[in-house]
Parts: sequence; structure tokens; C-alpha cells
Amino acid sequence: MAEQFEPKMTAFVCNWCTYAGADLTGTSRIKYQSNVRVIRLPCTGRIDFMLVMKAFSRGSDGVIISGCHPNDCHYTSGNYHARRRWMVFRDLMDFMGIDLRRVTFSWVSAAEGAKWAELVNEATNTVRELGPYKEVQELTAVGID
Amino acid sequence: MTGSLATTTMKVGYFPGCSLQGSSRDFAESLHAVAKALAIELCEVPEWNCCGASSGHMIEHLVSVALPINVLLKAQKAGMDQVMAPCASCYNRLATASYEVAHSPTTKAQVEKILQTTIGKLPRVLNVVELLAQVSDSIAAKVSKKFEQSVACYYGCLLVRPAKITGFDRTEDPVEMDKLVAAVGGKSIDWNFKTECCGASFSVARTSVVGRLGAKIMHDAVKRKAEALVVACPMCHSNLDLRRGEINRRLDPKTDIPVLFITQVIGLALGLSAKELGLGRHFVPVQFPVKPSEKAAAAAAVS
Amino acid sequence: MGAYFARPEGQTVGREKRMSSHHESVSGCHSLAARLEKEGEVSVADCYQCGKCTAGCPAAEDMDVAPSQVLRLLQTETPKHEERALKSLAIWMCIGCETCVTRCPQEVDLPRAMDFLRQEALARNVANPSADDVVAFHKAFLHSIEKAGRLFELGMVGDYKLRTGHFFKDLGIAPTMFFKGKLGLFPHGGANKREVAEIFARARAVRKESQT
Amino acid sequence: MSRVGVFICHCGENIAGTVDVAAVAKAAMDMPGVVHAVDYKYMCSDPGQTMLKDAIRDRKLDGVVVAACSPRMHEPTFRRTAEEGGINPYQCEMANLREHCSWVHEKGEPTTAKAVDLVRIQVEKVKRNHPLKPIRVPITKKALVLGGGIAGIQAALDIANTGSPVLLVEKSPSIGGHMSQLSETFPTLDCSQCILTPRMVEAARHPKITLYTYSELEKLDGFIGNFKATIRRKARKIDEKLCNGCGVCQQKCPVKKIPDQFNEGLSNRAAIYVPFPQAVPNKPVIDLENCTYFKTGKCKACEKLCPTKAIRFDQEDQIEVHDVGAVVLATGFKTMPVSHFSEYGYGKYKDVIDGMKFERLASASGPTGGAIKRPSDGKTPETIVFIACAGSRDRLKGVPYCSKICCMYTAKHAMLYQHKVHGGKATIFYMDIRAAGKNYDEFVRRAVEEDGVKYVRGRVSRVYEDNGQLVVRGVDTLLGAEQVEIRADMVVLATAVQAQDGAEELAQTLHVSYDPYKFFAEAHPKLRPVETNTAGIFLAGTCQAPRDIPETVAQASGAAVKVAGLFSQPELTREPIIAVVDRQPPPVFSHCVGCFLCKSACPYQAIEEESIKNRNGDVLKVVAKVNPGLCQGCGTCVSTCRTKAIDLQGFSNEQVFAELMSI
Repeated sequence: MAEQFEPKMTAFVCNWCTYAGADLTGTSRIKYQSNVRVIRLPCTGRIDFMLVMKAFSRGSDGVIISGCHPNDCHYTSGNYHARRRWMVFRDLMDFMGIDLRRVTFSWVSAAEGAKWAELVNEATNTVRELGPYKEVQELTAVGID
Repeated sequence: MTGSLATTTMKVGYFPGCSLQGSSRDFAESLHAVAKALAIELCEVPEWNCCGASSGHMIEHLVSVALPINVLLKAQKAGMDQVMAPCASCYNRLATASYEVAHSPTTKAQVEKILQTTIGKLPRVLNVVELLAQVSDSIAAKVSKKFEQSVACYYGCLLVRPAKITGFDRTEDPVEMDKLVAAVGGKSIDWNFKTECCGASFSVARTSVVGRLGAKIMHDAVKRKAEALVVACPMCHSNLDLRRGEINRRLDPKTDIPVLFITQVIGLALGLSAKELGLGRHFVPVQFPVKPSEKAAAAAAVS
Repeated sequence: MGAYFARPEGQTVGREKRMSSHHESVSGCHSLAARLEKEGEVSVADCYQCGKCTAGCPAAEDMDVAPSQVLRLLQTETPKHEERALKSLAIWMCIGCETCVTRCPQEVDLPRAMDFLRQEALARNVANPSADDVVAFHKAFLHSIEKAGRLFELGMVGDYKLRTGHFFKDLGIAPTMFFKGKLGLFPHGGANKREVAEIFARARAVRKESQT
Repeated sequence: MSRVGVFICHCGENIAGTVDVAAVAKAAMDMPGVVHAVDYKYMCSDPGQTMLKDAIRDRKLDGVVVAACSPRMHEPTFRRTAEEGGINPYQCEMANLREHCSWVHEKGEPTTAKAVDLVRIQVEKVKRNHPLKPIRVPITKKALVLGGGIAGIQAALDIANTGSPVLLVEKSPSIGGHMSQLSETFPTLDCSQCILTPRMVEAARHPKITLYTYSELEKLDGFIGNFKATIRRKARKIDEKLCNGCGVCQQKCPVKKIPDQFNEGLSNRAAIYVPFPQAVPNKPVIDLENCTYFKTGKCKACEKLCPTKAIRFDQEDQIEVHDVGAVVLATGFKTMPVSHFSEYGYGKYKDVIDGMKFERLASASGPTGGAIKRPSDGKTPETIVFIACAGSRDRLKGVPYCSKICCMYTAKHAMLYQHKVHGGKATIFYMDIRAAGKNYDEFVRRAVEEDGVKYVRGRVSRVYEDNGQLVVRGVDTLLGAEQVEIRADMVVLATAVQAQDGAEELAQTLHVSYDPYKFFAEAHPKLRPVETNTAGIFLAGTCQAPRDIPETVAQASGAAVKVAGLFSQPELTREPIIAVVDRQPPPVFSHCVGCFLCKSACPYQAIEEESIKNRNGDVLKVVAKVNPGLCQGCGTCVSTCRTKAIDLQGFSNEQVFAELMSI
């Protein structure tokens, strides 16, 4: 049997809720899959969705975006902007042929250490099922980046 | 909405269960009579089998899940989206089984293997009280002879527990039957042992237990001036009616208040005859102290 | 598993981890607790012995071991205690009224645990002798279904009496039952006997393989 | 060409136990731009930090990456060290090898590989860091304390005594909170009123404290040192200046049958009322739901009879906005509502009461003058049963946590009962006795040994009424789980402590995090217990977790010191993580095209319009400009900008893209 495919996962998280939540996952020693690489940003509002495209073009097989729950944003409304932008961008990505199952958008608060672990595991499993993101990677290989 | 349901004929899947064909024929008779009066069509699940009852889950768990699921699958094939099981024990087994396959992948897989089929969306399981509550408006509308007794509604175990399966919001102090009694002009007393266990399946094997628990229940009901007990479970009925001798041996003074099925109470209020309601089959004869209003009526009849 | 226990967010995963791993200490020989968790999806580790189950149990006074103590016996995960649980009269006196699980602050499904222990006691043939009549009743009951697909009360009671020898018990009520039309003389048709018999057979087979 | 140094921390076994630190160091050495990479047992230790400083000097580093714990833990530490080492503190980044790697993954190759990646990400980032200067902002040296219970009062007093003015805001008509309702307090049995009322008066009289009772916080804008608090002062419908608290209005008010909240509904009050005799301020308030005038337009008895003509039916709520530099949250708790305990008949039987009701019964200022009488018929209960953990440690119907105070107050209740009812029989059903505290266990032992309180180890399954008594069905697990049945005259439930109603909404208004049970979350469970994740907002008392009076007072003083510390600085330095709009030489001036999408996106109104003029003052171009004082650095504008003219210092596009490229 061939060796199991291990997806590259990139996560964009806000500093105040999800990053803190992920820290709590650590302090509570809750284990999760090690595929994910976290990019820390002050707020989900900071997430320019070009970053998501970039992540894929740089060989990520899946992307996780997570910040404070609605109403709980440290900057009052950053997560709303993120959500609004995400709504629009999702259609765009869909149009561009990006497989939306490879992008997970969620809220994880500073108190939800366990939820972070669940989120990462679920997202990673989904992407593992889907296999490597050849389509995009081949494009980048021939220099479209 | 409930009103409209009753005016047009309402169809509902029906799982009689074994005891309604035997020791609880009176329950079956009253149920059918009342259903007829309320224009509810009870469509019996074709080729139904026993749910396994207590004995099933007590000594052969997988059987106790497989049998009910088998029934529900048959109901589904027959195009039923809900199945009413009058017997509280059957109801509990059917509901529990569908809960287990819904919540435990392992069990689901095992049962699918046993029944050699895949389990999709199963029909919803109803108990008789739920069904009657759905049409309580039209019951109230059709009352021809107010049921003026004050009774103790006895829910027992399997109808209400566990809440996560039966969905009763007040597991410790349910009121669904009390509401029905009120709807037909009756008074239901507030008492302590609405949901206390009466011994259930120990009726045969451990009659002493049934005697002890039953005595406690009857004692409180009688002390609070209940003129009858109202139940929705064949086992509760046989334990408190059939086993009254056993119970009375532990009671002083002894009690002879009858035990009625909720369907019989409603039947009486709808003006159905004692025969139609199978009242004659009870061990403890069904009779009530005469109410002033009835006296008046009698007097009027004479003059 | 999680489905059986609703917990505030931020705990489940941690628990999943703990639950799947905490029996590994007794690797090789599987404790009853471990099997109960695997086969019955009940975690005895959840019980913190507050005794609320015992406090409300209608059958407790007929039990040799209190319900909460039965769980305690499993918690130790030692053969000696497990045997005491299996041989107890208590597991047979449990009526299955679900009062305990309805009030258990830790949502331990004790009735399910009792079912598991009864099955195990029968499988190991160590059921408490003074529960013979209860066992006989359940066996007679299921036997009747297995044969007829539906319960044939008179037949079942007869079978029960043969199994127990309580010939004269209940003779008082039987005739009245009969004359009031509550006791049918013949089994009911209508069910698919073969189908039901097969369900019994396959269920037993599946149970066997689930343990190996 | 940058010269980056990488320092991998073992954190004892915490990281090294799972991650092959040496391998990480070796891998780091091969990363472009890295000239120095070492691993060490404890980077945060003194030798560790010295090592970092020396390396910066000796190896002429212009950037460092410390791969250790979460930056939320030690980033300040290492940035300071870097500064001492001679480089700009913002040339130091941290890779989170502990919380995000070693603690959450199994030991092995993939985990080490991840560690290497995490380091590479930060290396790529730090190479693109620019020296930044912290921003200096002024501080408003005035504190806002929310909640006038013992926590709020203590915090307010302590802050005020350091000389800074305090606004003490309480939503009910009087300060005092739950403590003012208590009879005696454990473990000393001194009367709650006697120790609290002096504090209440002191707070009211303090020249530096302004009391805002019957008021609520509507809105909080701004940031540490510079908050704007919008406070709603609800209309009492009386002129507080004229009212002298004579109380005639209460006596004459025709509406008298309103359940008295202060006495937990055990007595009645009028529609115009002072919550309790020792209330501060001792001024009445009209309760609009029940006042005849507000219901029917007639009556006005109080107005006619008020000797000082202080009644103001037309009085409206007032909104006030105040500048404050710090906020202390002391909004307290509530006890679990009745609905949860149907098996105990709580809410069904009059004589099944909760702890707060018992406090009122036992209190000398209570409806019975301190005599223990049962609510149903006023009879003195000869047998009484206390049930601990009513809702606490109950996943099914209540909360999974321990409410902490119940063991002690139940022991106190039983003790008070035994003192007041001679020959009375008190039984306590408990699971564990949690009496960890100075003189606490001694107190519990006293209840047992001297006052003859019976402790039964086991939970109660059911309580029901029979012949005017309450049948309590419990169990004694110390007798091998034997059923116990007690016929009691009264049952007292130690109901669980829960977060105050509206806690979640408040947390959201203030942007502080809260736990799944709506208690406000401290910044660090051990090292920053009175701070929140939002700078300048502090916690005191039970709004953070269940706790008793001594702890609450201690925490309140702790919060006060944090505020005082903040106010002691001449000005604040803030992280220079802010947005900047690029500037270019003429004729471009800036890539900003002046669409001002950023302006609409900014939650802080930090974007201003700047017109670029030529010598003759003609406007050549209007471009965006960020006000560094207002910008909080969320970066929403950056991702909104069409021309990428705005960038966020510390999280610039260049840096973040570089991080991505490195994966």
C-alpha cells in the first residue's frame, strides 16, 4: 500500500481569539495533526484574500481562516469585514475553479482550545481525502504565479 | 392546526404491540373506539414483530435494537412518516432503538448487518399521549358527557424517560395527560408519584416488588382523594389493576379505585359505551361516586 | 461516542483523547470497563460516586449491591471486583426504569451498563442463582418471540413455569384473566416468524464477532 | 544582506522532549540570511538572555528569532533583551514551538519538520522587519469601576486612595451587592452588614469617588489610557438633591404588595422604595412597572406628601460621556434559577429554598428579624436538610464546575440554624467538603463537633411533599450506598454560582474574552489573573469565577494596584503596530488614489484626508493619512486598499507574503 498523502495546510488566524485559542489547545495538551502552519495576523480583517491565493499557488493543499466569533472581535468589526470579503471572494474563487472544500472559514475564541484541534483535524482530513492540489500546483510549475 | 387535523381524516402509522392483542385488549378497544370517534385512521404496520420489550434489552441488547428497527423499516416501506405505539414499553423500545442507530455508528453498522439492509431516515415514533395532544382541541370540542372525576395521572417510567429520547420537557413532573383530562372536564390532582416506577416487567417474576412499589403509588393517590388512576401503559395497568390483590395486602385501608387508560377516560367523555371501551375487562370494577350534576340529570329524567 | 454525552464546547476532544487512551494501562486483558466503553459506549470513569442513582432507585432495597456500588466495582478494573458485579443479584433486580440516568449529573447510562452486565453474566454462566426466576422469565419471553415473532402470553407464562417450577403462582388470576378475555389461548399470527428467528440468530453472531 | 540569529529553547523537556531541537538548529543554520543558530535549555532564563545579547554583539546580528513558547507569553521579554543587546526591539520575532508544536503533536519526524518550518517562517519575516518606535500616548488618570458590590467598592476605594478619581457605576438603586444581603460570614461569623456598611458609606463620602447608582454602561470606545465611557443614569423619578430620605413616600405609597428583591421575595415593598434601610445612597426610586401613576395616570400620593417636594414624575434617563483611562469589571454573579431542579421541587414547594433566601431568614435585618421560620406557614423547622452541589458539578442539569463557596456557606447555614433553633436537627447532603482556606476546615469541623450538624456523604435524588413535610430521599455512600429518607420541615439548596445576566453582552461591548460559562477570562490563568486580554480593562470578584469574600477583596485590591501602576506613568507607550500610507517623491506623492475605502472600513475613524498642495497652495492630490493616536493596527484598511498604498507595520504585505513563500 502506498504511503499516505500528507496535505500542506496553511492557517491564517487572528492574534486575539484564534491564536490565543490555539495556545490554549497547547496548554491543555490536546493533540491534533501536525500538518498545519499558522500565519499570525492581528485580525481576520487583515486577511487580504490574495494571501489565500498565494498560499495555494505556493503549494498549500488546504487553507484555514479563523478569528473571533461575530460580536467578539477585538477590533470591534474586523471579523465582519473579513466575513463580508470572504462571501464575495468565495464566489470569485469558485469562478476561478478553486475547490472550496479546501478552504475552511471558522470562528474559534480564546476559550475554545478544543475547538481549534477539532477544526484542524477536520479540515486536514477533508483535504487528505481530496488529495494533493495538483491543478494549481501544475499551473505554478509552468510559471503562472 | 391541530383542529384541522381532526376534522379531515388523520392517518397515522400504528404499532399495536403484543400486549394489546392479549392482556391489554381493553386498551386496544378503547384506542380504536376513540380513534374512530376522532376520525383518526390507525394504519397497522404490516407484518410487525414484537419489539423485544424489557427482556430484549435486559439480556440481548442487539436483538432489542434490531427488532424495533425492523418494525420501523417495515413502516417506512409502507410509506408511514410517523408510527404511534400505544404501549409505553413498545414506544420506549422503538424510540430508544432509533436513537441508538442515529447516535452510535457502531450500533448502526451492527444492526444493518443483522437486518441485512441499510438504515436511512426512519419514521418518527409517537406515544399515544402525543397523538391525543395533537388533537386535544377537537377532543374538547366533541365532549358530550363531561368526565367529572378527579383523577391521578400516572405516567410511570417508559413513557417519559429518558428525556433525551422521549423528549418530555418536564421529566420529573409531566403534565401532558393532565392537560387531556382537563380538556374533557376532569380534574387531575397534584401528587408525588407521577413518574415513580411500578415494577414494570417484574409483574410475573417478582410480584412482591410490584406489590411494594404499587402500594406506595396507590397510597399517595388515594390519600390525595383520587377517584381513579389514569395510565397510558399496559404494564402500569396490569401492575396496578391485575395485581391489586398483591398491592392491597400491603395497604390499610385497602383501595378499590379503578385504573383507567387515558383512551378510556376520553372515550367516556366522548359518550362511548363501557363495552366499546372494554371497561368490563378490568379486575377492579370501574365505578365512580355519583356527581351532583349527574344526580340533577337523573332527577330531571324522572320528572 | 460524543453523541451520547452533550458537553459544553471546549471539552469533547480532550475527553475523546482521555477515553480512548485511559484503559491502555491494562493492555492485553480487557477490563469490563474497557469493553463496556467499546461495546456499550458507557464510560464508568465518568461516575464520581455521588450515589444519586442509588438514592432514587426503586429496586435498591432488593439489591445486594447498590447501583452506584456496581459501577464502583467496575471502576477498579480488577477481576475480583468485576466478578462480584457479575455475580450480584443487583443486576437482575434492576427494573430498567431509567430513573437513575434521568438524574445522573454525569449522564452515566447505568441501565445500559446493567444490560451489559446481565448479558456478560449469562455468557460466563455466573448469573446469581437467586435470580433464576427473573432470568427464566426473560428467557421464556424472548424464546416466545423467537418462535412466534410476537409474544404469546399464555405460552410464555407456561414456559416460564416449566423453567421455574412456580406452578401454582398466579393461578389465582389466570382464570379471571381468561374469562375477561385477557388471556388468548393461541399464539398470534401475522408476524414473519422466519425473519424474526433469523434476526435472533444473526444478532447473536454479530455480538460474538464484536467481542473477538 | 541580513544577519539573523536563531535561538531554539528546550523549555526544559517541554519542547526538547518532543522536538529534536539540535536538528532544528542545524536546519536553521542552512536558511539564507541565518548566520547563527543555537539551542539552549531555558532561553527566558538570565543566562539565556545574556547569551542572546552577547550573540547580537559578537555576531553583529541585525535580527533574531527566538523559537520558544507563544509570543503572547514572552515576546515582550525577548524584545527587551534584543534592545539591550543593541538592536531595535522590533527586529526580534518568536516562533511558537511549544503551544503550537511540541505540546500538541506526538514526538517524531513530522513534528520536528513543523518546528523547522515555524522557524523558517519567522526568519523570512524578521529579514523584512524594519526598526519601529513605540508610540507615546497620554493617559486619562481616571478609573471606571463597573459594579458596586464588595469587589467594586474595594477596588474603587483602593484606587481613590492613590489619588486618582473613580466613577463607581452600579445598576441597582444602591451599592452593596450580594454581600449586603448576607447574614453572617464564614469563617468568623461576623455580621456581613456590620463590616460592609462602613465601606459603603466610605465609598459614598470619598472625595475622589463619584457614585453612579441605578446607572449602566451603554458603550465603551477608545483604548487603554483613553477610553470614552457612555453611562446611562436611569431616572429614579426623584430629585436626589432635594430628597432627604425621610421615607414618608414609601409609607404612604398605596401599592405595597410587590415582592422585595432584597429579601428574595420573602417580604413586600412599595412601588416607591429604598431597597434596604442601610442603602447607599439612602434615596428612593420609583418602580415604573408597579407605580399606579405610571400605570393609570392617577395617584401621585408620594408627590403630594413629600415634605421636600423631591418627586419628579417627568424625570428622564440621562446619558453622560466620560473620559477614563482604565476600567475595573466587578459585575458579580447570580445563583442558578429555580427551573433546574424539578426533582427537588424547587419552585413548587414554598419550603424548598435556596441559600440566598436562607441568608435573609437568618439575617437580623431580614423579614423574620433573624428567626428561622419556614416560608409556607411561618413554623420553626425542627428538621432541616441542606443539599450541597445543587447544580454545581452537574453536567446534565447544571454546570460542570465547582461553585467553590457552597461548602462553606452551607456549613455556616447549618451552624446558624443550630444556634437559633435549639434541639433542631440539621443534615447536610454533600459529595466532597471543599474547605481549603485559612480557618475554613476548622470551621466545618466546628459545625460537626460542636454544633452537631450531621453530614451525609451522598446526593439527594428526590424531594416531595407529604403531610406538610418534605420527604428527602438521599443516600449514604459511606454506608456502602444505603438509601436514606429524611422527613424535613425545610430544605435549603446550595444553588450553583453562575455568571451575571448580560455578562456576555457586556464582554462584547468591552471586547474582553469570556469562557464557555460567560465568566470573563483573565489574560493568563496564573500570571495575569486580574488583567483581561484587552489592555486597560481589569477584573475583580465573581465576574471572573466563583469566589468568596476574602478572595474577592484581595483580587479587587490587585486590580486597583494594576490601575494605579498604569496611572503612575507619565504617558503610555503603545506597540507601533499601526497602518501607514506610503509617500512617494513628486509627482506621484503617494500610491493612494484617494478612494477612501479604508476610511469606511476603519473601526476607529483613524483615517484622515490629507491634501497635498504645491507652493501656491493649489491642491494637487487628496490622499489618506493614518492618525497614529487612533489607529489600533487591526489592518482591515490594508486588505481593503486597492492600490496597496496602506500597509501595516509589523504585519506588512512584504512580511506576510515572505512568510507564505517560506512554506
